[in-house]
Amino acid sequence: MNLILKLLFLAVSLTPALTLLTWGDGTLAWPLFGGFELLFELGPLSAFFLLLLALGTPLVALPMARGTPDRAAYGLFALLLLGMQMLLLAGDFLGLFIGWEVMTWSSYLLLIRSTRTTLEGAQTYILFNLASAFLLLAGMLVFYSLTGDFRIAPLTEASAAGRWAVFILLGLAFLIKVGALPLHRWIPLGYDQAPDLFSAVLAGLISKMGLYGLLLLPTLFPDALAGLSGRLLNGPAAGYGLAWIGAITAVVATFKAISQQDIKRLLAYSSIAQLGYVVTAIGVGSSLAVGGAIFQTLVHTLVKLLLFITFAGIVLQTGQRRFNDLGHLIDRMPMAFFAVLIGIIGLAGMPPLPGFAAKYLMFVGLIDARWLLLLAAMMLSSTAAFIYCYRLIYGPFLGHANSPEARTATEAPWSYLVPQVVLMGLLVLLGIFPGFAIEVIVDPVLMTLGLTPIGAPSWGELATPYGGYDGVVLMTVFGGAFVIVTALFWLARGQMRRAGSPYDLSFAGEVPTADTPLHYGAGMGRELRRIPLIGWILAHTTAGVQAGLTRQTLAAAGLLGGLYRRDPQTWTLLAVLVLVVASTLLALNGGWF
Amino acid sequence: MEFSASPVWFIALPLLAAFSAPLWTRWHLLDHLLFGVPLVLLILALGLFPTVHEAPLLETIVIAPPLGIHLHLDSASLLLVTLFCFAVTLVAAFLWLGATDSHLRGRRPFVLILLLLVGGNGLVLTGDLFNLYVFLEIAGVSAYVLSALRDDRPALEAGLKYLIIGSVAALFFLLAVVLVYLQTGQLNLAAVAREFAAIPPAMQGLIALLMLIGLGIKSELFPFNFWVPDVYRGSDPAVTALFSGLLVKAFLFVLVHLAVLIWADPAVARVWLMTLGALTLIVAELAALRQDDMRRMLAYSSLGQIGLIMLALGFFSETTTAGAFFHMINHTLVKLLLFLVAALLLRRCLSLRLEDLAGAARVSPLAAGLFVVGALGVLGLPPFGGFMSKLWMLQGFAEAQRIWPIALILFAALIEAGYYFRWIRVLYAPVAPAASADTKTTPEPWAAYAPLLLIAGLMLLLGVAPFLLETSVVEAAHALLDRDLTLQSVLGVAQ
Amino acid sequence: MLEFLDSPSVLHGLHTIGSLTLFAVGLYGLLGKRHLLKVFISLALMELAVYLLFIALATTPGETAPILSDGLTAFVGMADPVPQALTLTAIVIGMAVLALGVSLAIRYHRLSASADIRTLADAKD
Amino acid sequence: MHVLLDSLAMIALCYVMGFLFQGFYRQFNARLQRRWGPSIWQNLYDNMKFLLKSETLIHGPMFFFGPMIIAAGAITTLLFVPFLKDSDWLQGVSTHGNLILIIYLLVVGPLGNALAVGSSGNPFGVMGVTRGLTRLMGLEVPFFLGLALVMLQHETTSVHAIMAAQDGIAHWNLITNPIAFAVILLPFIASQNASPFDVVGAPVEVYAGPRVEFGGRLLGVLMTQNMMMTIAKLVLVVDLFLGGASNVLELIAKAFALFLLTTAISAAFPRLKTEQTVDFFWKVPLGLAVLGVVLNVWLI
Repeated sequence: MNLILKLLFLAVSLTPALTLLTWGDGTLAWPLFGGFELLFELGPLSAFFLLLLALGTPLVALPMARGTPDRAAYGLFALLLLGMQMLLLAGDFLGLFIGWEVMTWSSYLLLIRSTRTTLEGAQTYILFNLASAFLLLAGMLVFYSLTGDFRIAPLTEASAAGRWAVFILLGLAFLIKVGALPLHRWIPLGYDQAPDLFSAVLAGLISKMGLYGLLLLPTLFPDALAGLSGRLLNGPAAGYGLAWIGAITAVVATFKAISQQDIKRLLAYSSIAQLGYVVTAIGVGSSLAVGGAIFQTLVHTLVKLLLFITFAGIVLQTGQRRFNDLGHLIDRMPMAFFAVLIGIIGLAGMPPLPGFAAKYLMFVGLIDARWLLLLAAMMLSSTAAFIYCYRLIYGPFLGHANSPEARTATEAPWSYLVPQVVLMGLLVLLGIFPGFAIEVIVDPVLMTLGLTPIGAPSWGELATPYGGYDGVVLMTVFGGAFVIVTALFWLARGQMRRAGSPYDLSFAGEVPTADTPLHYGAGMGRELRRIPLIGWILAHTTAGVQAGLTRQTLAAAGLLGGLYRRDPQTWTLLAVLVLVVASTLLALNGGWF
Repeated sequence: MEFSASPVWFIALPLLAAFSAPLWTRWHLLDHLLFGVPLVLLILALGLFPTVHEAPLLETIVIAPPLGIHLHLDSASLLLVTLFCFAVTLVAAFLWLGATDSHLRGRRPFVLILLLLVGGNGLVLTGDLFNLYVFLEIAGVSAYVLSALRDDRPALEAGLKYLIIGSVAALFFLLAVVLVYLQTGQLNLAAVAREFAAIPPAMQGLIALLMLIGLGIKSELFPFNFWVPDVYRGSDPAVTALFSGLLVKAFLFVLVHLAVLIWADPAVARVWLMTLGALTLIVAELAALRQDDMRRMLAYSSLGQIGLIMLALGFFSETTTAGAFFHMINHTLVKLLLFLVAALLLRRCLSLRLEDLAGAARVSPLAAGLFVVGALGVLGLPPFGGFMSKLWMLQGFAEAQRIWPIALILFAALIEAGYYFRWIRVLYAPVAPAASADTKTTPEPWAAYAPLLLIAGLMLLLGVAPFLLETSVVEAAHALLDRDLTLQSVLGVAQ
Repeated sequence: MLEFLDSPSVLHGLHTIGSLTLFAVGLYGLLGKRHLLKVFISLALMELAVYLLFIALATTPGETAPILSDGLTAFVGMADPVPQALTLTAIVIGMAVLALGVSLAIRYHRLSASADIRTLADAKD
Repeated sequence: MHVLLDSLAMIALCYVMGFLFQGFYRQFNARLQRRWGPSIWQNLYDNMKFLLKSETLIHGPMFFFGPMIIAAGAITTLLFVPFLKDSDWLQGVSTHGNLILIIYLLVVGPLGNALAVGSSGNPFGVMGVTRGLTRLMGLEVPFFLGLALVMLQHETTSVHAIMAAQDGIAHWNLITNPIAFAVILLPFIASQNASPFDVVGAPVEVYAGPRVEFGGRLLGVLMTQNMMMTIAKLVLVVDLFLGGASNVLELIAKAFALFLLTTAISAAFPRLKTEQTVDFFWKVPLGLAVLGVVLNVWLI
């Protein structure tokens, strides 16, 4: 029985792949009311995001299916998949919204299955997401009032005010979903408190739906948003604001990530920052930048799935999730170490992994648009990201084991390892063949958006008008150099001796013991506060604003609730008063009013 | 005798059944009949749809209108009658199948619930102003007693409060009826409508105000709805389900029906009704944020939904009105579901306070799951029917380029989400449920869940296939809004 | 001397003033009195005022009862029967509600030893 | 075959230039401080001595692979930098790369080594790594922005194309785009790990530096890559701002001139703390860069 249930669950997790493979060119219509119908079709843009789903869901489902089956979670996961697929396949806003909402509430119900969720976390998650959904609804209703149709189609006829209204409403809706500042607070809370594996879905897949929405904006406002309000320098003026939102998000979230003490919170903030790049690139709107955005979306999905699944494995094995409580797992969980290593190289956007290709396209796009200040902000964020990437690998894997669980942990079960291996393989392959990704994955999407495809002379090569690089050569040279240097080192005379104890260190002339605090996991990054800009960023948070807003709303609620007295005489008095006042007014005006 | 499908059965049959209750008691048929009578009426109503589709059915009693009294069954009233019969059927099934507390079994509730049905049906069917008053009192009296049925202190408090404020409302309405008669010499709605414009404006205003306040109290609009949380709190959840699902809808319909017929100038009526609707919506939703008792919370939420329906009905556009009718149906389903779940939870956890329900999902997972379904439905989240009706109304506003109601409705929905999800989170809190919860009480029989599951299924069905109801809802909106058509069908002449 | 009282406008005016006074007294009692029975009496007073107003304004002096009998074959100079019928109905309904209210109040008094409307208001959850 | 020979030649040239330049640096500093200083070959001797040590202490496999990664990174980097223009030689694989790639490659090796430092379990080493990353964050922003000005000016990221465009001394980017050069100069010094930004691995603070645990042959590898990396960066700046070089002698001359300039600046200023470094970079060079952006992009 359990086995059948699990198999069924795994089969469900394969549905995105099936949809992607079998859908073809057909459209599916479902009538609603008043002549409206839901229209489902598969365009290249949807196909790209469906591909992400198809990749991600089985890999998360595999470890989820471990242990005693959690029926409710399986059911909700199936609903979540249904919602996301509906959202992607929808050819009109109605279907998009329905899918969006199903996704929202099913993910909420999955979220609160964790024992870690607090009331605040759960409420923040659902209210931000519903605010996003309702903004989307408002935007599509304004769109409807302008065009008389819910089909997703270019909005060219409408007045400037109407188009700005649609742009801002939809833009806000999707920005909340990707967690742009200052609307991001649900992400660290949600990713942190969600069940460990579900965090992978949240960060890897659900957040991408916001990007899907943002990529619809160029569809609605053709000429890459430039149709909205002309151009600024070499890019669309409307996108400039969007780009700065993305850049500021990236910078602030990166510093926030550095200062986190909890692995999942750090990953959450890094997700915000990474998606900030994408937002910036979408704002730039040129084919290079949007290509970079799509590439980054792909890479970020793979990387975040990899990291969250790996850390879910670590939490499973050790029960610890803070940098301070782990350490030196490299010997005990070498597979996890490699997974995280590959993950952070992809996250930091370093060559030779594909994160670099994405960053390269985005940088070149910014130079092409002549938006250099944005480029500086992106650069700041992506170099600062090195610090948290280093924390991610140092805290759990290097240094000294800091808790009994970390000293005795063993490698995660195979259902966690298989996704790790698959994802690592995909990342390395994409790194070697960036041209393949451009040609096969990115270009069709660009063409749907009405942009010139980037193209690639060969699968290994990434080529832009500004120059490019060859992934195969890069990998060969680096690998070759590494092999040769290592071989020379081995072949040369001499012997190596492993230190007798982990405390055999050069330690300021003393001999450290087991009691000496040697793990530098928690404090790392703390000294950054002394830098004025970072100190300022880290000292400020939107939690106060949110708490204040909640307080004010509750106060208003209390005030209005106070109107509801419990005394029948007061009720009567009020009715009589209304009657008297209104009829006096009527009499004075001698008529209806 | 040849059976004729006449609207009078909707009133006569439950009335007969109620008055011959001693007979049924002796034959042990109360449960069956409480379920059977509305079921028969439901089937009858469904069967009448094709007929009414052609032309409204008029059942005149003794003399033809405007002199005689008559029942007027058009698409709008048929839709509501169907809804009421369905609601009563479901509640009856719940009372029958779930091992309900003793005070909800037996003759008294049997009579009262059927009388409530009589009142509701009469309110929407009648074409006569004084009959309206009579049915208002029938519905009122049965509701007062139903509130107090449990016969303990909170229930009696609720019943008394309801009785006092209800009498005041009836008084206001009666005064309005008297004034109308004195001014026009007519009581037939259509005839009154025809001659209302001839009354002096100040008197018109006074009459309209009196009706608005009288019916406003009954249909729970904002400055007159302060009694609602108290009464809902004191009554049994199963009974409250009927108040929220049946009674309020009837009064709302009457209010709008009168407004359309009498208030010749829709622009003025629109301002009044939409303002009241908007106020009701926003005040109730905000006030609900801080409620710690599930019945009170549901009461406020119900108020909010009433405000929403009023807002859409008061716009007097065919699209929003159709949406509002659809929303009435959905809201009735949802509130039945939620109140019946509350009844189950109350029996299980012995309290409906927030802190006592923490972790209740462990004890009764199905009830908690159904609460989630209900919450999603009431919030208007797909794939449940509530979304489609909300969308319908919103689309009506968007069509008319009215943005502020859209913003208001969405804002209110967000606040509503704020408290519903708080309750969901509490139900699923990872703590052991309160000690009182899991002891002694035996789990409910599965049959108790059958009506609830049926409702959930219907909600899903309406959400997935809203076109099933499209014709009837649109026709209902048409019938409600088209004043001339009503006048013509009753009086035989166009206004 | 008092014939002018028989003119319909004066008579109607007097009736109106009278019933409005009655209504006001009832309203005062409803809003100001604390005992449940007094509240119900006030409600009854207000209802009464409405009935009075109805009957009074619907008839004019000199009209006869609307019954066709030996000499009377047409409805001429007769009072409008409708208000009276309606008022009768309304009185019955009002009585029923009043009786129900009083019985509820008595039960409430038995349970809580109080017939004060304020204790209703102070009820806690 | 050609590529292999060419690569070997580049590595060799870098190595030789590296220890000579470093030797000169030590001499130069010593003279400024009125000391005799070591011989100009001293770095070669030191390096050979380290590489030929018989025994090396390691802390786990990652500790061993770190220096290998950083050496591989250094070699990769220098192979992507074209040493000469208009020549088949000393090109490495630079036609397959671009400027942004090189900037990122400069970081790959050090991050690999940071794993080794972490693996050693010495908190002071990790502290050094953090400081290094912090400094990197500070310097990279103005550095990259300055280079972006150049890339914008030539509308390409290819070092070859930028070099080819500077066909006479009047077209050197140093002349045509002096602000960009001024912007990158100080960050460049910091990226060379030279005074006054050398708190990370400063000689007297070795106990808090990334190299604290390394010894023997591993330290030799680290030293080797450091010398090669220094030259690769110098050559890169020569390519970008001084018009590149047509032959080896010109290359050495230009690189030496640049080296002299940076050494002089290094010698003149006292050392800054890490956070001071970052703050300084975000105020002065970045401010200058923003000025450059405004001039280049908005006004012209």
